[in-house]
Amino acid sequence: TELSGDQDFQLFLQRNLEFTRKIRGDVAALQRVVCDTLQLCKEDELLLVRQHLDIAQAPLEQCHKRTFQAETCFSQIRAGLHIYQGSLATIQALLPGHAGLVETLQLDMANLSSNIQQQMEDLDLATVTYPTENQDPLPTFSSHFHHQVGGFFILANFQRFLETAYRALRHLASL
Amino acid sequence: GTLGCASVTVGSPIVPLGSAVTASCTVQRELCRGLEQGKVRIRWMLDNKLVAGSQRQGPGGTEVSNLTLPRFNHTQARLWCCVEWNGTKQRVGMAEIRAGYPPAKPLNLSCVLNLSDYGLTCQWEQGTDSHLPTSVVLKCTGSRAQEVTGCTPREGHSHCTVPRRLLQLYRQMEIWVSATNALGTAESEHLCIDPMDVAKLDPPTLQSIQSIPFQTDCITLAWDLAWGTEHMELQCELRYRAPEDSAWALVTGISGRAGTAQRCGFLFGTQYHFQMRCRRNSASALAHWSEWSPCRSYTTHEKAPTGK
Amino acid sequence: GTLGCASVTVGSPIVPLGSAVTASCTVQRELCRGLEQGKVRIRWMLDNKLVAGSQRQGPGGTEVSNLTLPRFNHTQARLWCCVEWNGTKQRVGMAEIRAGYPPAKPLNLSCVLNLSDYGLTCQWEQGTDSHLPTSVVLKCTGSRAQEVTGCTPREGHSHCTVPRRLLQLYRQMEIWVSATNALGTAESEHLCIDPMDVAKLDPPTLQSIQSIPFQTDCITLAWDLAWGTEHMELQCELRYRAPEDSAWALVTGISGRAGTAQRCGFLFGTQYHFQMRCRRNSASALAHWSEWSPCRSYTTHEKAPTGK
Repeated sequence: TELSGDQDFQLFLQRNLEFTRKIRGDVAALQRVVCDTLQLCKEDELLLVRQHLDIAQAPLEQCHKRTFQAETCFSQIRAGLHIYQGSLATIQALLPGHAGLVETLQLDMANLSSNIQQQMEDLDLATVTYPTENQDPLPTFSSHFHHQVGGFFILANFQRFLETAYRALRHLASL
Repeated sequence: GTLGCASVTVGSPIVPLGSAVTASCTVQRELCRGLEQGKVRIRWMLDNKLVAGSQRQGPGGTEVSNLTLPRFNHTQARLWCCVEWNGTKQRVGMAEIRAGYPPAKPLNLSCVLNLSDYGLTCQWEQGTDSHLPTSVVLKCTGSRAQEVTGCTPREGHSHCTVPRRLLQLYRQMEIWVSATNALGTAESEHLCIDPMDVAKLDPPTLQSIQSIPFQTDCITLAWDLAWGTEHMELQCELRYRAPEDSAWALVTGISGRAGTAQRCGFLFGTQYHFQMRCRRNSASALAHWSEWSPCRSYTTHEKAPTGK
Repeated sequence: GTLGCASVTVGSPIVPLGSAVTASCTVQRELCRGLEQGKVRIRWMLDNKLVAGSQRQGPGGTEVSNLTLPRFNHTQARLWCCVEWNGTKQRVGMAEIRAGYPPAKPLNLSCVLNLSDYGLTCQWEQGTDSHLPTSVVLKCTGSRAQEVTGCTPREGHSHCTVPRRLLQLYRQMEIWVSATNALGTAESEHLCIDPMDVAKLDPPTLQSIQSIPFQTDCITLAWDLAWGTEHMELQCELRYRAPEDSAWALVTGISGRAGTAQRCGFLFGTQYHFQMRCRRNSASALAHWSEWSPCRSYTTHEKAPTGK
């Protein structure tokens, strides 16, 4: 795409590649806490229970295709960040002792989303402005155990989401 | 989310340490997508250790496994109900169990009223750890059992300060510590004190020491009482000794407000060290002495040559 | 209370230092019980020094005295309006006057991002004292001039910390200091930085230094990067010297994430001291180097006996 040569765009990509790595590190830290404190560590031990939980999973297929469009991919990344921002409230309730870690993650996600939004606006691409306060209703769980497993899968899905987003940004940076 | 395919119930989530724990896991096959065919084998894990349960068929096609742990000696553990599925161990249910003791009786409750802000700071000994979340609160009430106020110690501390606005001064208050957890409540002895009785005074300040009346073995001392105690009836004590004396000589029953006192029987030409302390002149045995005042030395004058 | 018998008005209660001050005092005889008879003589005092005014009759039987102080060089003073009464000087009116300068332009604004809490601490030089109550605020905004946030330094300090939640990371922010008092406002230069560009890194830790490949004059070093920088692209520098060397040898452009580096040309059987430092691999010239890591020494092995 014609963006590849643009100096500002490259700076945006370099910065937000590092930012995404930081966020992935934040999520990994939370996953370690869930493993250490809730003893929920291996996804393949929880597949049966997962079938009973409706866990948010943000689509990112626009960033998968070899010839993806930056605009649609960026929009999907932002939409996904918004969905996971809401689901983090579930994690906050699970890990009261680690509110700081969750708050850092939420601040980083909000910043990454607005960084992408500003870059899209700089490129005259259409953008959506999400309300700062998340209005989506929190998922309800039929038991404390399901709530914990739900939290585990939200983090696992979000980590996969970030890996895909990271590969998309890296792909753009390599053009 | 739908109701899970398994549910775990325990006798009680909080038990006395070392007592028995019973649990049962019920697996509803038709609710477990993927478990419809084949035998359901239920297995238990205590944290990450396999433990054996006894499985039987339950009502309505359910499989039930019961587990008894005769002596539960973890203060905190997770009991996992698992089933085999596609060759993997699936965790399908969990219960958190905590074990500990009822709270120990808080001991040696003592309080001090700080005269700079009239806050009543009380401290106590918490006793053995109950291993359970325990809420500890200092309670105090005016003697006619009006409203109970008090204060809450910070996490892990066994002291706190009741602010002035929650205190009744110059009147008996009942003060005690109450500790509560899932296995019970324990209360300390109840102190019945007037907060003023445990006022912590600053020491008096020895202002002057002189050989008066002149040419005698007597000494007159003058002192100032601590700021903020002008309105109080104070009884004070004076102690003095010459450097070579082994013990202090003690003069008791000095009225604080007098401001001066005279004492005779001192050796001539000898250096003495003087200190003074005071406390409120109240009936209570709990009244705290102030610290001893900073030491003041004074050397008595030489004996005048007689028969001049 | 009733309206006073005198009122003092000044041109402005806050004036530039050294500028002129005008004031007038109006005495309404009938409102001054006791001043009804006789001549009203108005006199002025600046703090406690008599100053001359010019008195004339005002409207409605009032007496008015005007005062001009050509060069007011007190930073703070009280202007008293007095009248003679029963042989005494009565203070009947007062105005407080302050004088100073508009705030000086804050200089040398610089910021550092603390990676332990991601707070952005900025400091600046306040410049000459304006002698007037001056409110100083650090302001910062995301480049698309959204909402302005920032922080307020404590009284008398010229630094403050913007908390993480008010920052935009990995994006240009505009940061400046604004000082305002009654005589004006001054702003520092505006910094345009991505807070990450001024991150203060902890130094790396040199883990191991070995003579690898064996029997050569080469050394291989391994290091760990500081906690909290795992996700960063870091460029590092290595310096080493033998004790007798006067200057350090410097190796630049080392990639931090590589974790190891090899360097040859070392003397045999010699002790060397090694230190390393890193900074973010960002375009910004503001990027801060970490401190040098603690020094590690290593003695290269003796040269192998050749031709055995």
